[in-house]
This record gives sequence, C-alpha cells and structure tokens, in this order.
Amino acid sequence: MTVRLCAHADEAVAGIEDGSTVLVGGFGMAGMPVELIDALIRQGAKDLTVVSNNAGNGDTGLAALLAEGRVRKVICSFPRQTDSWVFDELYRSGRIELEVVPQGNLAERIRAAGAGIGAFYCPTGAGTLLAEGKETREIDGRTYVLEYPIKGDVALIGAHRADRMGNLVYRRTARNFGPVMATAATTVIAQVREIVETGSLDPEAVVTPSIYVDRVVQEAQRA
Amino acid sequence: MTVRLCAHADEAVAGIEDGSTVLVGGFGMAGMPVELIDALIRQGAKDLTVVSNNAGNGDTGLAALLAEGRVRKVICSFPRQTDSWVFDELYRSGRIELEVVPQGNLAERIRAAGAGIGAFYCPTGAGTLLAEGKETREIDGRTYVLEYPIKGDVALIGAHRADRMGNLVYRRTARNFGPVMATAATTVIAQVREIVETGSLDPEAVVTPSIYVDRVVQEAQRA
Amino acid sequence: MNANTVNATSTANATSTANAAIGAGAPLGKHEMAALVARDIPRGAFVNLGIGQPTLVADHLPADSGVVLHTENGMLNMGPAAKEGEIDPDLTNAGKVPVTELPGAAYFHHADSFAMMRGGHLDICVLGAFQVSGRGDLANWHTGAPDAIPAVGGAMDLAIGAKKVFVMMTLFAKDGSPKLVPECTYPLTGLGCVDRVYTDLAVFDVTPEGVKATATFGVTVEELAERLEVPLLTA
Amino acid sequence: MNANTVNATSTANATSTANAAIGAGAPLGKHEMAALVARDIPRGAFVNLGIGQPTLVADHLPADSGVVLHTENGMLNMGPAAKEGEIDPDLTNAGKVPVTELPGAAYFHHADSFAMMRGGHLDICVLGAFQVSGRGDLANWHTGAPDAIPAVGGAMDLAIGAKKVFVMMTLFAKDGSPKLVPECTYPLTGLGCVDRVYTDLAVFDVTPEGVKATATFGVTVEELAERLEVPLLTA
Repeated sequence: MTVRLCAHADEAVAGIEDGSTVLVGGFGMAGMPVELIDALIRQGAKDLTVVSNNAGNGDTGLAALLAEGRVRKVICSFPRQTDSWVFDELYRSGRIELEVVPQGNLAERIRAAGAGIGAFYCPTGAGTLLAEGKETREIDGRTYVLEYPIKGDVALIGAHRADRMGNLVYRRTARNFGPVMATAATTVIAQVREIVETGSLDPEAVVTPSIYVDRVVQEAQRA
Repeated sequence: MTVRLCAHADEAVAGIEDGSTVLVGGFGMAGMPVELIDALIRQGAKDLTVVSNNAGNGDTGLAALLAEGRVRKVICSFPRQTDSWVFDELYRSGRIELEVVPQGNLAERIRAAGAGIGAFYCPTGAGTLLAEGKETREIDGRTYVLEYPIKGDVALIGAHRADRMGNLVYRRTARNFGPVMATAATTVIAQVREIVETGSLDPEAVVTPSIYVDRVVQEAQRA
Repeated sequence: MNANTVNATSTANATSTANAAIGAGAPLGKHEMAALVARDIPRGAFVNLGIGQPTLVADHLPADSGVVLHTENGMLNMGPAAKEGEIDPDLTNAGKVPVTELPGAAYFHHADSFAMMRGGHLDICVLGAFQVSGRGDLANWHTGAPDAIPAVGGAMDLAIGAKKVFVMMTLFAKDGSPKLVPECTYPLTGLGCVDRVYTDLAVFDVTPEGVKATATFGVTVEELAERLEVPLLTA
Repeated sequence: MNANTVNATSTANATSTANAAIGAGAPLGKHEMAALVARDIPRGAFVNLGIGQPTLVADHLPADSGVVLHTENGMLNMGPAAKEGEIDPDLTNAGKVPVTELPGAAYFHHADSFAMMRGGHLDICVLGAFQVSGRGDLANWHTGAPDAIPAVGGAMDLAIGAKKVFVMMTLFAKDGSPKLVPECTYPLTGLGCVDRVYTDLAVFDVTPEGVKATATFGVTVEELAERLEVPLLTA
C-alpha cells in the first residue's frame, strides 16, 4: 500500500518484533542505513537475526546492536575485519551464531526470496566447506549446490533519494544490497538523503519501484 | 572484449551459424530489433531455434524468417495472435516445433542462463499442462517446478541508445526482454536509435553494461 | 512489500456491497462489473489488470484512489490508454495497446517485472476466466480444443503471484453451462489461486470452507444454487 | 558476452614472456609481478582485481589498454584510487577503498554484479592465494586454523565465475613451504578454477596435462622442480 513518510527514524522502525530477521543494506559504510540502525538500538527488539554483508565495524551501528546482546545470529559473507572486535568477541565466546555465505550467494538468495523462487542450483562454493551438508546436483557436467531463499521480516536500507510515492534511487556503489533487500522483506524501511516530489525522478532510472517500499525517512543530519 | 560498432545490420549479423539458438527481444513491436531480423533473413542461417515472447506477426520480421522455413523451433510464451498466420500455418502442418513457456519463466530461465544458475524451482505453472513431465519439489508446503536455463548462441535486441563502449539504455516498455537476453547469449547484437559518445550516458541509468554487448548498429532509418 | 491490509479492507468493502445487493436489481453489464471490482480495490493498492474486460476496471477507479497499475511488460504507475497524438510505440500495456505514464512511474525489465509478480508484491490482479473451480482453480489460457495453438503469456505468473486474484467473467457460457464449476474441465492456469469471482449475476468469495455468494444481481442465492453444481455456503 | 579471444591472446603474450624470461634475471618483486600480469591482459578485457596485491595490476595497465575494471560491489569501469579531495563515500572498491569513476562506467546492484561474475562474463580475475594445487584448486579464504573466524566475501564467486583465473602469490610461504602444491591443505575456495599462477620465482600455466612453468626468474625450471612436490611438465 501507500508508503509512509516518517518524520523520524524512531517512527520508521516502530513495531519491529523480537525474533525478527532484519536485512541490513550497505557494503562498508556505503549504503549503510546508520540512522535506522541507531533507531533500532533505541527501539529495543531483541533475539534478532541480522543479514548483512559484514558483522559490524568499530563500536557504532551494527556493532553497537551486537554489543547490546540483541542479535542471536548473523548471516553474512565477511564478518572478520580489522575493526570487527565486537563480533569477534561474541563469536569466540559462543554468544552469537554465524552463517557465512559467499557474497554472491547472499545476494542471490535474497533476490530469490523477493522473486518467489523456491530454491536454486548455484555453482559457487561447490566442493568447499561452505557447501558441506548441502544438496548438490550435476547439471551439464558441473556440480551445483542447492541454495534456499533468505527472506526478511524487515529490511533497513540506505538510498540516495525517494519520491513521495517511495520510488528509490541510489548513488554509485552505495546501491549494493539495497535493491535486492527491498524486494525480500515484509516491511521495507529506507533512509534517504532527500525526499523529492513525485514525478521528479527519471522513471528509467528508478532502481527500487515504490511497490517495494513501506516507510521512508529523510536523514536527520540533512533534514 | 571491445564492442564492435557496425556500419550496417548485415555486418552486425555476420557469422550466425546454422542451428543457432537466437534470442530475439521485443514485446509486440516495442523493443523488436526489426533491422537485425531483416538482416538475419538476408544472412541465410537456417535450422534456427528462436526464443522470443511471440512467434511473429503479419508477414514481416520474425514471421518472414519463419515463412522462409529457417526456423526449426520456437520457444515463446504467446505464439497465437490475430496476425500470427505464418506461425499458425507452420505449426498446424507440423513444420515447426513449439515450446510454450509462461512469460515469467521465459524471462527467468533466460536470466538464469546469464547469471550462471544451473536450474531453479519456480511455482509458476505447477499442476498445469506446461509442467507435465517436469520435476517438482515441495518447499515450505508449496509445489515448485524445476526449470532450466535458456541460453542463446546469439541475442538480437533493440535498445534506445548505446555509447561507444556498448553500454545500453532502453526507453519505456521497450526495455522488456532486452536486458536479460543481453546477459544470456554468446554473441549479443544490439540495434539502437543512436550511438552517443562514451561518458554521455548516466552511469546510474545504464541498464545493460558494456560487458554484455558485442556488436552495435545504429538503425539505418536514423543514420 | 507493503502491509497485509488488502484482505481486511477489501473484505469490508465486499461485505457492504453484499448487504446492498443480495437479491437486488438486474444482471450486471461489463461496465457495472468493472465498477464493482474498482470499488473493492483499496486505496493505494498495486494492481495488475489482465487483458480484456479487466482493463475496464481502470475507468472506474476514483481519480484520487492512489491505485498504482502494473503492466507485466515492465512498468508501474501506468496511465490510461494513449489518445490520438499521445501514442508512443515504446509505451504499451500487456495487450500491446499504447498507454501513458503517470508521475512516479518506473520501468524495469521482464525478469524484474515477473519477479515482482511471482514474489507476491502485487496486492491484487484481476483476470478473465473460462472456468473457476470451487477450490479456486483457474482456467483461462486454453480451451483444450485439440487443434488450438497453446499460448499462455503471463497468465500463469499472474494467477499464482498476486496476493489476491479476482476473476471477472459471465457466470454462464454462451451454451448455458456454468463457468463456476466443481472441477475445471479446461486446462488449468493455476491451482487454488482465485480469491473472488465477479460475475454478471453474483459475486463469490472462494474460501477454505467453500464458495459464498456475497452479492447477487437479479437472481436469488437459491436460484443460483439450483443452476450451479458447486455448492454455495449459506450464512 | 564477448568473443572467446582471451585465451588465444593471453597465451600468445605469455609465450613471449616465457621466451624472454625462462631462467633469466632475479626473483620478482610484487610490482614486477603486477607488471607481468598487466602485460598478459588483452586489450579491452573485462577484469576483476582481487583485494590486496592484485590491485597493483591496475597501475601497470597502459593508459590506452581499454581494460575495463569490475568491482563486485556493483560497478564497471572503475578508475584509480581517489586522491585527496576526490573521496566520495558512495564510491569504493571491494576493499572499501575510495575509488573514482571513468567515462562509460555503469552501476548495478549486488545480485546483478554477482550474476555478471557467476555467469562467466568477466574475462579475467586476478586473485591472491594461500595455496594452489596442481589441478588448479584454489585456497585463499581460510587458513583452517581452529580459532579463525571464517569470512569468505566474494572470493568463491570470483574463483568459479571468471573465464580465466590468474593467481598472484609468492611461490613459498614464510616458513619455506611451497604454496603450489599437489593438494591444498587449506580449505578450498574453488575446485579446478585456476588457469595461471604468477609468483616471484616463476609463472605457471595450469593445464589439463599438468603444471608448466612458462617463465622463471632467477632460478631454473630444474631447481624449481626440486623444491616443489607438484610435478612440472617439461617441453
């Protein structure tokens, strides 16, 4: 239905429930919905599964959410970074679950959830640790691994601009996971730098059509 | 490698071999690569499998290619139209094979070929004639049909503009099958209305990046 | 994705329709059927209108409905049919009729368009039908005639993809046989996918408990029950 | 998709490299290795350079090479690292280093970017490695240490996706053990995916017949054969 334009990030994340699977966009800081994550920390939902490329950096954002003990499991491609000490400590002490997924499988599994695909055969990771225990199949002489969709209850994404209907455009490599995550969650919440009048985005260049977007909030630092 | 900018459609379709699978873009006339099809008729390749949404209209374009007896098989979603008399006659007289594929499965199977997906479970058509003989699987209580990629030797597509590197943009609903077909064929040939200088297309709005495009020709009627 | 409010809202609308119309008036013409469907589409819904009669629904949506029309050939926020002078060969609907663009439109390719359908993002699609079964099976792509050339288009994708599938059809075929049937005899488009059937004589909800007439036009539920083999729920 | 000319062209280049270099000179530094890789990349190729040493290859591509760099976080025709004053937080490479955009660039989302990789559209990717086996198995994501936190990123997608996979690594680890091995002991990234290995001491082609040194630097093939457990093809 019609997108809700929220006055504040706290309004945008209202109602996220304990136990939710939360897709979080961004690759490094590019496209990271920082204000939505901060609002989620304030909001209080716990026992979360977070799906994101990384598992938090430094002491802010996702790392802060993890540090509060609010995340039960992380599904990501690259948790280990020079400044991922919060995750590292939780993981080594057995206080967080980790599912490592090759980056392209992460993107494609999220896309599959959004596209109504039940499962797909993917060559990536065949014969490696990350395919252990997974079903495989030979197709035309190549080994493929059966991969299942990753669906979110909520997606938190960062975009560049929204129009008042909720159409989104991104900027440069900050696009990354946003568009697929927007297709794959029950409630999609976008943080944008600017909300513009409907009709002012080029319809050929809209990356995430309004149908996928439930709530939009303009970044406070720019409001 | 580097795209070839062709002076004429005949140069663009040179070398298409007998027995090729040819993906042909367009939905109705929108996005239909008319000049490339006419050039393919002149070029002479036969025993072709044509993958396209429809199976030709009137007596020109795809219908003319069919009328010359050059097409062994058509894979499409909607062959039967008020003006598909060429196909109808070939089909009823047993001179052409037909594989009818639901339109979304056609698009997704072509995408799978381009994306290196070995096969996928799709709910569309489950329990219908079009899934007869196909493998199925229950996933989360729903029945899915196993669908395999459709890969082309050649794709003929119509786009709006190309830059000199081969990046493509489309216009309005003429986009349709072009972008997925461009990912799924060994040789991708695009007919465009205009070739513009590299750097003059908005990088955020490029729909088919240059990596997918092998040959580009500007429409003669506009050259 | 949008909240799951279609169900509640449209059920409410249908109930009021039913209260007003059970046993009243005369059989509906196709424009009246289209108006009835339009009235049951909630504000702001994302809707695909199938080729043929369902297209008429657009004419009956209020100007401020906020309903966003999808066309499977790659567009959201499609406008009305193009008038003379507005025709753009690059802009058509799924029936290949020239259409127009509304502010806030977006274009996307065929795989993305059908991912949108298959992924359950459309709130409602409205389709024509040859037959609908009491379980909500839909037959609308193939007459099953031995010499028919099969052609499915996007029908199967729409049937299984949208959150709610509404059918618009006459209740009886020209030969007098009912099109709401215990089992479809024509080849199926989708299984158990139809939620509501709008006909010239009645509106039916297809529920897990069975088929219920929520409105009738110029006939009574009892008269309908006599002419149909599908049992109708009472109360 | 682009014609299958990489193989022919780069093999030709490698052969000339080999002729010039077998048994000659001294071990290569990382910049010399990068220059060698750059020389073997055909004009106009679409290339992904992995994080770390492979990134250096870009510095050695001729200005008119026409080589188009892909970064898996969603861009083609990536330019050099951003200088002071050019930094845009929305524009980074896969190593999260700020980069620049060249004319003819295109942006796309992660699923499209990895479809491009997995679908075999990149001509070449250049990766670092812990180990490469004689069959072309690659180990570059995990040391296998029991307390290591696993993190794979895009390594597996690159390993199995590109038409040609080039590896850049030192031939021996710090403890003196060879990194070109009969069987990888580290967890695998991809099976049978490596086509060529550039090291400080030699360049190796991995072929269905076995491993062949096509160039050596400061050592002879015989000396290498003695220090490696992988048999080297002669002639």
